[in-house]
Order: sequence, then structure tokens, then C-alpha cells
Amino acid sequence: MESKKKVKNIFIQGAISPGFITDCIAKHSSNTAIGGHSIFMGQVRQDEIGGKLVSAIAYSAFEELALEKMHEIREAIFEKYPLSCMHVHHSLGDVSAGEICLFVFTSSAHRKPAIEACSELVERIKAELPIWGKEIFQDNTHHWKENK
Amino acid sequence: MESKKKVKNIFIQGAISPGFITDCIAKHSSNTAIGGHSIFMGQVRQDEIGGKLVSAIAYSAFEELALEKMHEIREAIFEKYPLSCMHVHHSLGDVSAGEICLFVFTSSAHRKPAIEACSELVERIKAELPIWGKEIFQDNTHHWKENK
Amino acid sequence: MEIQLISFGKISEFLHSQQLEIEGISDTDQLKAYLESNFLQLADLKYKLAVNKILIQENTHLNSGDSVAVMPPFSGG
Amino acid sequence: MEIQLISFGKISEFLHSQQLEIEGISDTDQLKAYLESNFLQLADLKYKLAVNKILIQENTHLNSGDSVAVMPPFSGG
Repeated sequence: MESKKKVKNIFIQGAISPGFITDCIAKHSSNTAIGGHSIFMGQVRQDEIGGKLVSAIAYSAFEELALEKMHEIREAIFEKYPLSCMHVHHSLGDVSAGEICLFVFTSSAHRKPAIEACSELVERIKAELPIWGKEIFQDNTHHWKENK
Repeated sequence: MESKKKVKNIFIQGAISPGFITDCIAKHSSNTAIGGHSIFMGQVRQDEIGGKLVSAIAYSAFEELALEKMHEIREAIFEKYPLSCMHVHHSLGDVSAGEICLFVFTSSAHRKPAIEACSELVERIKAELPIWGKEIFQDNTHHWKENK
Repeated sequence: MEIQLISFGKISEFLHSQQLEIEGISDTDQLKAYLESNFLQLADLKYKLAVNKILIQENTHLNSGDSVAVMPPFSGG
Repeated sequence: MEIQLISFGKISEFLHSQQLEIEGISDTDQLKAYLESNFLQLADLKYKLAVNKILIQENTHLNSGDSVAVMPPFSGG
């Protein structure tokens, strides 16, 4: 396997649109070796924190480090599971409540590798990528998001 | 909780189109209590069996029993996981290689219930619903699919 | 008595759905023995029965007019 | 020596990205002690450092011109 694969950009400015997701899904029906696709989409919740409603999350990242780390994760997941495809996209900047901020898409000949790889990717992305979410309230104050 | 919920039809004649999947996804951005969506899509593989290529799978089902069983599974999954939504669609009739035959979509406030419920649904659908797939080869002979 | 037999999947290729007119049979174990001796391919298969659209795990009493579904292993998805 | 300090998330609200001109510091443990005594809020936080865009887990030697990123717990996704 080629060890010096190109580092892919995973960042998208603003929300990930339903159209983008659709295009990504539609592209894969031509690969007749695929038997299962697994998708995870993270969506911004209108949480209530201290009596105030979250209207958006503003995402920032240490982009270079995040892309290097994502490259490492990608290679480890391809090594561990027999995948046909893997796609990861994360928002930067403002994403309103109800909009998609994370899109992870894996495909494999069989369902189990696709499902397990997708789930592991989501966990690793949340734990290991230097990305920060600032929850913006309707009154323009904010609260820094914390992952559990 | 209401125990006599309406039994939903999960069957779709022929392949599940990308447009159908898109519409289903797009509908959910209005629910701002959702934080994570998990999707599984089963796709017909162009497997080679005994030197012949699968060109399509023809699905048949004991529909009434399948819908009753799916209703039971749906209620058990809603009981077990805190889900906002759950959607299941399965093809009947011919689905060509490269097309989608199963679509499972779960949404929850947090990622883990959505991911776990989706994965459990896929396993239960494959193991418990009276549905049969007949793999049709390019020369019109066939082979009855067996789930592993 | 009369049994409405419904078959699925590969079983439907040799055991067609039909109205069975049979005597001396009062439960599903007896029906299985009858079917396996008349349709030899069935004896080599794993299959499940549903009586009146309810999947059964154990021997079940049959009444005239019941429907019995004969189902090979499921392969949906 | 000169350290290019880059801060992220909530840390960037009190510790701005800047060129630090400091003497008597040769590794990241010393830099952390220096930063925590000058920016008291930092001492109450969990944070990680990256030296020249590489995440470090252990005390690491610093050279003049190095960039050091100060990062609170990640909260992407």
C-alpha cells in the first residue's frame, strides 16, 4: 500500500448541506462490489444551557494538525477494516441549530466492517481532532462546547 | 406509551432511489433536538457465484408477518434507546446490482443511541424478517441468497 | 381436514402454495412429517412454520381451515 | 528566545496568539509553568501542547523559533 497518500481536506465552510450529502451517496451506486454503506451525521442541537437556547455553533480548528491527525486515523481505519470507501467532512465557522456539522460515510462489501469503521471514526474524530465548538446563544453570548 | 401503534409499511417496489433517501434526510433538519443521525444502506453486490455474475436480486416476503415482526422490533428498539426517529425501508421485487435494497435511519439527541439502534435494527431485520432474496444471474438462472 | 399451505423462497420451487386436503393430522409435527415424506427436498432444508401468520417454535395444534406457511431461512437486507 | 504561541478555543480568550520573547526556558514543562503563573485561568484547565504542529505527551525540548500551540479539550463533531 502507498504510504504517502495525499492528505485530504475534510473542512467545509459552514453547514454541510443535504445536497452535498446526496451527491456523495449517489456517486457510490456505480461500485457494484459494495454491499453496505454506513453513515453518521452530527447535527447542531438547540440545547438549553442556563436558560438560554443555542442558536448556532461556531467551529474552529488547528487545521494543519487536524488534517495530519485525520490522515493518520484514515490510514489506521483502512488498515483495520476492509473498506471500499471512506469520506469524512467537518464544518468550520457557523452552523445553525438543525444543520449538519459532521458527515462520516464508509462503504464495504459487507455490513459489519462498514458499520464498525463508521462508529470508530466518529469516536476518534471527536476525541482526537483539534476542533473546538463555541455554542452561540440567541443573545450572542457564548459557551464553549465540551464533548462527553 | 401507546401500545397499539399503527403497523407501518416498510416495503418499496424495486430499488430504493437516492432521491427517496435524500428526501428522508432533508426532512430531519427541522428537529433541533436531534444531535446525531445514523444510516445504514444495503446495496446489491455483483457477486460472482460459480463463475456467474449476479445482475439483480429479486426480493419476496411474507409481507403480513414481516410487517407484524417489524412493528414488534420497532417498539422494542424505541423502548431500549432514546430515539427521536426511526425509519426502515426494504425493497420487494427486482433490485439491480449497485442499487439500494435496505435503508435504515435512526436519529437521537446523542450519537451513541442513534448508532447502536441502527446497527441492532440491521441485525434484527436480516435475522428476523421473513424476506427472501433470489440472486439472478446474467443468463437468467438463479441462486437463493443466504445471509451469513 | 383442510390446510392452506403457503410456501416461500426456494421451498416454493418444489412445494407450491395450495389447499391441502388431509386426514389423520392434528398438529404441526405431524404436518412436517407428512410434508417431508412427500417432498423429499424439504427434509434436507432448515425451515420454519407460521400458523395463521404467527411464527411457531414448538409443536402446535392445527384446526381445519388453518393457514400454514413453510419458510426457508430468511435472507433479506 | 522566541516562541510563536498559538492558542485555541476558550484559551484564546485570555491567552492570545503572540510572539513570546522569553529567557530561561528550554522545555515545555518550563513553558507551562511560565504560562500558568502569568495566565492564572490556564492552571484551572486541562490543555495540551503541540510543538511545531506535533502533539506532545511528554516534556519536550524547545528551540528559539519553535511554535507552541496551547489547546483546550477538543469538542468537534
